[in-house]
Amino acid sequence: MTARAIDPGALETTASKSKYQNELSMALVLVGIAIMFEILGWIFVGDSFLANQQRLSIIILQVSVIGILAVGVTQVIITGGIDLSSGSVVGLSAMVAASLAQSSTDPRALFPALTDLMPVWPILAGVLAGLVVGVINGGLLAKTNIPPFIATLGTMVCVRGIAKWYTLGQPIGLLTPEFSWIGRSFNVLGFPVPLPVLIFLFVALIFHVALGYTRYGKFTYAIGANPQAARVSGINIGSHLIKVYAIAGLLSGLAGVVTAARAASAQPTMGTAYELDAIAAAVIGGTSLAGGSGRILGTVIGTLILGVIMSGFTFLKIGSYYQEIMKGAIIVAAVVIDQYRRSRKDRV
Amino acid sequence: MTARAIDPGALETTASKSKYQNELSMALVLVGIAIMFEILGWIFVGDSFLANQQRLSIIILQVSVIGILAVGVTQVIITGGIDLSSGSVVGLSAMVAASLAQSSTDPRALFPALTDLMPVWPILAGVLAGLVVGVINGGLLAKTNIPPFIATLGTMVCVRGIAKWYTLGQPIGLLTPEFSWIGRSFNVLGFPVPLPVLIFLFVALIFHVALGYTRYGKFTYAIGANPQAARVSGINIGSHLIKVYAIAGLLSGLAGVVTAARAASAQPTMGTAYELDAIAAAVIGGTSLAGGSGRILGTVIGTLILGVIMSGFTFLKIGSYYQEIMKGAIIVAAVVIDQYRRSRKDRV
Amino acid sequence: GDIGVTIATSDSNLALLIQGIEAHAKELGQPVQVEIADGDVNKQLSQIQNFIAADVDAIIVNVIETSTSPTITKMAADAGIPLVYVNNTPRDVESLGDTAAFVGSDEYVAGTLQAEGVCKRLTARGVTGEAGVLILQGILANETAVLRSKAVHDVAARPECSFMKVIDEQSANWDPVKAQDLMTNWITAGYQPAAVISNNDEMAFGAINALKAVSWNMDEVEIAGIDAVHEALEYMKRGDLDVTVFQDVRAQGTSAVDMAISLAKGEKVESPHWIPYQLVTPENVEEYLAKY
Amino acid sequence: MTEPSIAAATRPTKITTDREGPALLSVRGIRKEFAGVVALNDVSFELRAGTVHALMGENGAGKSTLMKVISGIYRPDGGTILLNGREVELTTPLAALDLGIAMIHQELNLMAPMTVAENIWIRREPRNRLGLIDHAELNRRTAALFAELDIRIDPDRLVGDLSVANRQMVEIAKAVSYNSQVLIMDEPTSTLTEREVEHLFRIINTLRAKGTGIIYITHKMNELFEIADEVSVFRDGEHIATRASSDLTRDDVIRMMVGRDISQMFPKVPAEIGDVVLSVRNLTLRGVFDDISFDLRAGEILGVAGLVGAGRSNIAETIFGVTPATSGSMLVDGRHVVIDTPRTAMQQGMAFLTEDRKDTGCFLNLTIQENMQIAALQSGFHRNGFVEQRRLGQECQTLREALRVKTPSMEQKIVNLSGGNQQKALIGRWLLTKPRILILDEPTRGIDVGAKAEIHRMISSLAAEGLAVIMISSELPEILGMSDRVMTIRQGKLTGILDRAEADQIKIMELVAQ
Ligand SMILES: Nc1ncnc2c1ncn2[C@@H]1O[C@H](COP(=O)(O)OP(=O)(O)OP(=O)(O)O)[C@@H](O)[C@H]1O
Ligand SMILES: Nc1ncnc2c1ncn2[C@@H]1O[C@H](COP(=O)(O)OP(=O)(O)OP(=O)(O)O)[C@@H](O)[C@H]1O
Ligand SMILES: O[C@@H]1[C@@H](O)[C@H](O)OC[C@H]1O
Ligand SMILES: [Mg+2]
Ligand SMILES: [Mg+2]
Repeated sequence: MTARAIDPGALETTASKSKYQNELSMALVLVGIAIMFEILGWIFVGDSFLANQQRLSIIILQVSVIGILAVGVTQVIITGGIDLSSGSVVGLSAMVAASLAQSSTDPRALFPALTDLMPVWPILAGVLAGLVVGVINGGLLAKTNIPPFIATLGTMVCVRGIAKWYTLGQPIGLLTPEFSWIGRSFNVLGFPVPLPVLIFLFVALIFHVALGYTRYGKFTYAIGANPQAARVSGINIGSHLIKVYAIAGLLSGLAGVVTAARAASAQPTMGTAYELDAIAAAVIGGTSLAGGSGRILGTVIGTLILGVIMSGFTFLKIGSYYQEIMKGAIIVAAVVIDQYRRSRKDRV
Repeated sequence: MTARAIDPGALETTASKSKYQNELSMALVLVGIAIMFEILGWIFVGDSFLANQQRLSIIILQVSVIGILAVGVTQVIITGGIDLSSGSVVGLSAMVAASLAQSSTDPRALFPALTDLMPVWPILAGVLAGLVVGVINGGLLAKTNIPPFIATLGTMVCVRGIAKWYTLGQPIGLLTPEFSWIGRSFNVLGFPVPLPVLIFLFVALIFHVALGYTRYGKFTYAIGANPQAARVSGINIGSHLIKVYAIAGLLSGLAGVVTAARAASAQPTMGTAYELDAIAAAVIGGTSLAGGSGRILGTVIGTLILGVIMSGFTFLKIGSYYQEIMKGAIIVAAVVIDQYRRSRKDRV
Repeated sequence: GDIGVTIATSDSNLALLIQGIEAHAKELGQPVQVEIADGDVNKQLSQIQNFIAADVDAIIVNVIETSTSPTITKMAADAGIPLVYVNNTPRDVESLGDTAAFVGSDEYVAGTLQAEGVCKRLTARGVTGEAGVLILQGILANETAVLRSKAVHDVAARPECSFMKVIDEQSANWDPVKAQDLMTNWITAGYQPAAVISNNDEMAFGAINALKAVSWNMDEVEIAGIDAVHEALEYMKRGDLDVTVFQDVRAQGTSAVDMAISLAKGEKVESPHWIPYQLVTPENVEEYLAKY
Repeated sequence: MTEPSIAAATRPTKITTDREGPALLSVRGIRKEFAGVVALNDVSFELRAGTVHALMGENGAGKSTLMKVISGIYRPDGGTILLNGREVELTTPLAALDLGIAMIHQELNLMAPMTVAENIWIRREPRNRLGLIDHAELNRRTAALFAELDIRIDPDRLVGDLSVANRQMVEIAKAVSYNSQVLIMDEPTSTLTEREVEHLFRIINTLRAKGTGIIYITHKMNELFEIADEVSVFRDGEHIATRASSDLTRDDVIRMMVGRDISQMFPKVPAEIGDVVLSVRNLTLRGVFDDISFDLRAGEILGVAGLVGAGRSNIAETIFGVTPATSGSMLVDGRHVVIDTPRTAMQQGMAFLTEDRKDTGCFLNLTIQENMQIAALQSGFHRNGFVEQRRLGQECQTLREALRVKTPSMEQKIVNLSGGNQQKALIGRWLLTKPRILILDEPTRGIDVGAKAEIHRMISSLAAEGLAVIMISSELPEILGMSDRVMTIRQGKLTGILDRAEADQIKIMELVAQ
């Protein structure tokens, strides 16, 4: 009925093209950073940054734990919340899992009767520990009116305390080889791919689908976009938040299990400050802290950007103080460049 | 002219009575926690928690640095933003200040030509360092479109790197007594009051007035309440944000100076994770992370709650792992109780 | 009354220190109150002030930053409360006065023992050409990390060990996972180290994990740590770890309690009181395992 | 059919002004494009001092966009703006305000956590000698302004606690307080009832007499002839014509807007009234409304009339479980039901279009598709948790066409739609749930005449199929045209239920006024 009837077909394609436009823009930033390291590599180290199979897999490996957390926290942020407890949960679930994964060669095992268990038990226990914390977070938000920042700050402090109390500050080592196997590499199409990387990508895939194609996902976005409207549309916000935080907790638990397996040991301080990196990965990847927007694909790219930055500096043999200074600057620059690209696109 | 015209006189009084109602509610929570420690003290330690002058001043002293940061971050949060860099700025400005406050008795002074300076120079330098970081934060937000979380996360990492790089990780000690004087106590009406406490309360007073009674304050609330409305009302959001973040940076710088003076030395890691405590103090005190609401008085009460919790557990001789566990729980409980009290009041 | 104890942070080594203090105090029937400062100088100062407010008999401090010790010494002296520093050397160790004391071990010695151990083993293996050494450092702001690393450099500068060349050194913040990532990055950067010398055991574990993940031949690389924690001894028995140094933190804790009680009674104590480090290698590992 | 106007008699007669006066504001060749949409194409028009210039056009015609360009919110892609004959650069809202251009926005633009006085005087607060804000003076000024405008709102109340209508009055007062030469009003009356409209017109007349040039956007035809001196009509981003309002008839305007005739305004299809589906018994929300009882039958449209603040929206919210009742009961199909959340209401087959599309309606940052489908997902369109996107997409597409939502794609964010089009999408959201009881709170708020007729036809034919409808409206013609029965509310009390035959303006006004 409008005078300027625009060919709907043509427009639909613009729309579907633009659906992943933000992610594409961020991916370009990722590639840009990688190329920068490649060039600097040839100039200063005389070596290629990217043409090294092993390095590529390490880039992902070293951020796979952050990535698993980030997948969880992305969902939380989409609801308009935040999860500060994920780093502490890594510590707790690493401890819990490790305590059930000790090998009987350790004469001082924490639970001497529970050594040499099949890895499924420690894995389950670790994940469950995370789930419990997540349910508490979600329950606090559903039943009371406190801000997510405070609820998860509280559990963050509390859970770290429990992790330390569990063994009175002692680390747990000497885990069974079956358990530490989770941290090892496998051959995928001739490439050695570490299992943590596969776990991360698998988790990302699942929640990419869950957010984009299920009711769970649609409700998650709706709550973040406008909680009042969501309620009037019939969504039970409380019970949905419990689900979202439970999933985030569960994933943090999984991250803890992976951490313990990789290190073949657990310390109660494991995962300290990981929550910030995870949140950063999500936000770099385009998730808005205001809630209602964000996608797992973006978070994966954000995670990879962190990974490339970390590996790149070590590769360039830059002193650690400079590394820190530049890491901060690059995080900001990545997002600034991305925003700039997008706003230019808007104008066209 | 509305159908339910209510006697305007009655409304006036309700409004003015309720102006500090939230703060009152939180103050009651603070008193409640203190009384709880008092009672537990008599039962388990056989001693009074509150009737100890020294302890009362320590309660505030130990959180005065957090408190100074919290005054700054409260303003940032009211604009709808966040400042993660404040803890790192404490580290940097402590280092900068200390480097200009060394006494000539140190044969290894960082700037041998600049020893035994009058304290005004290190103080200015430290505060200025904070101001610069604040202006960078604000400038990033004004000129680009990146989220405050990312901008200040970037400076947080970067500034910490600079603090370490400044002396290649070395601490700075042997400061002049004139400088460390800032960390000492003074007699106020017969009570020994530490100067950091006075600085904190003075800063709080200034910004209580600035937020409540100046255009600076009104703009700050307006931007956080509805940036779109603020913009169409003619407020230059960019330039105002620069001011707010600059002030937050300046206060972080001041907090760094106080920290260095208290310890009579500076380490680049000083202030690590203080930003979280500062944000917690603000949020416990009723500042909403959604922006547009919050008051310095509330933040002062929030800060004191943190102080009482910290001292209380030590006083009760509770093991440090339990302390951590309970600290998390009490932070949550304090806010839950407060919310509950408020919602009951609403209903009446 | 009580003895107030403040410990720099919570890590496995310091947890043993706490155990040493608590166990010995219990034996003596001496009440202690242990606080952990989480690496925060401000917090440590506040804990000490809280102890002073509670009027404890003595204070034991595992100082976070050696440079803050003059402030702490003065605070305790002003309040007339005896003070014992433990483990980390205070900056004013030479001028603590009569009511304060220090017990600990010399970090530089730890690094020296460790590096000498590596040097000896490499020599014994007949390595003569250039032997690349990677150093995994702790938190660089800690004097502990700085002194231990410096000692490694100094040993490598000795004529008999001059074949050891430090090819890179970076901080992994005492964190095994960070160490693991760092080591992996080093491997992909093409380093072929003859030795990886770590400021503590836990980071050495990270290096071992990284090397094993790429099936490195562990016989061709010397891995050295410090602390001789229980797990380290197990790693050593398996042939993964080659050198570590036993830091007798429990003994430090025991002595700290004894010294605090003596000071509180007004007695004089010997300060600084050094608890010696001991080199641990596969040859004598069983002896240390027996301690656990 | 002429639109009845109850208040016309009491309104001051229109002040005629010199049509040939010099242009206060002229807009030349303005162009504005958004990704994929040309919102304004070579638009020119002139505003004379001391006149009211109405802008008319279908939803999405570009009216608000043009106003945002004039008030410095959007930068045009081309064209010039002249104020008093001089070209001006309107780069920021501040620049526009400084030049004497103020605007009342279509969507409320207030700072909810701040007081009424703070909202009005932001950036212009009175200060004392110390440079501190003089709150007493602030309230005094507000009181003076309110006295002048005859508005009665406590200056110290938080805006967030005001009803939508009162917020709108605050917006109006704020815009007036700038004493600007040009005052833009973008659908100021869409949330007001007749009384406030009348009140607003008094204000407008005063301003016009003072020489202020007023741009007035509305979808309400009768207002046009009461208040406007000139009318400009827009269609699809283009300026179609400008005429003196006295030279125009209602049908002329519609023809220019829509490009065709619209004959029937309220095509109420007589429907067969069936059984009682909803019985409300003594429903009370303490302090807000008391003792509301009525029956609603299948096929019936129950109009709800009342003054602003009478509590109509509150009653609807309680029926739908948004704010559970403090006492009273409800029966659906004769069975007692407990409705304490919107979810439970939806399980009883209810649907509820809220009054405030920004606060409780739209998910502004989500797409139109997502906005429309969200409620339907509660009851269907999913298999094992997976959304049946294809089927849902098709249904949404059908509704979008039926409701004439003007958008290039369903994947657009709803925030990019014009206000009226957002409203249509929200109606679509609830129709998609296939409700048995549909509660509509100001359903055609901000909707253009053409689409309004369409929506009325749709509601009417759904009722004919057995849907029971509760329709709250502040537009009496809509109430009278659409309702089978009219329920009147005054100060939280039910004052009467009139049959279609006995309902007329006078009776209704008697029942709603105190
Ligand atoms: N920010 C934006 N991004 C994309 N498109 C936009 C944006 N703002 C407006 N539009 C489009 O521009 C056109 C004109 O919108 P505008 O809001 O000016 O209409 P309107 O005439 O005010 O309609 P209504 O009567 O419904 O308020 C619409 O098609 C709308 O979708
Ligand atoms: N959250 C609230 N706090 C205080 N008063 C409120 C609140 N919500 C509504 N009210 C008041 O309750 C009364 C009824 O409001 P309601 O919106 O239901 O009226 P209405 O008849 O629908 O009028 P309108 O035509 O404006 O929608 C109004 O006086 C309003 O100010
Ligand atoms: O293991 C380290 C220990 O050797 C040192 O004394 O303090 C820091 C610890 O992490
Ligand atoms: Mg409009
Ligand atoms: Mg209403």
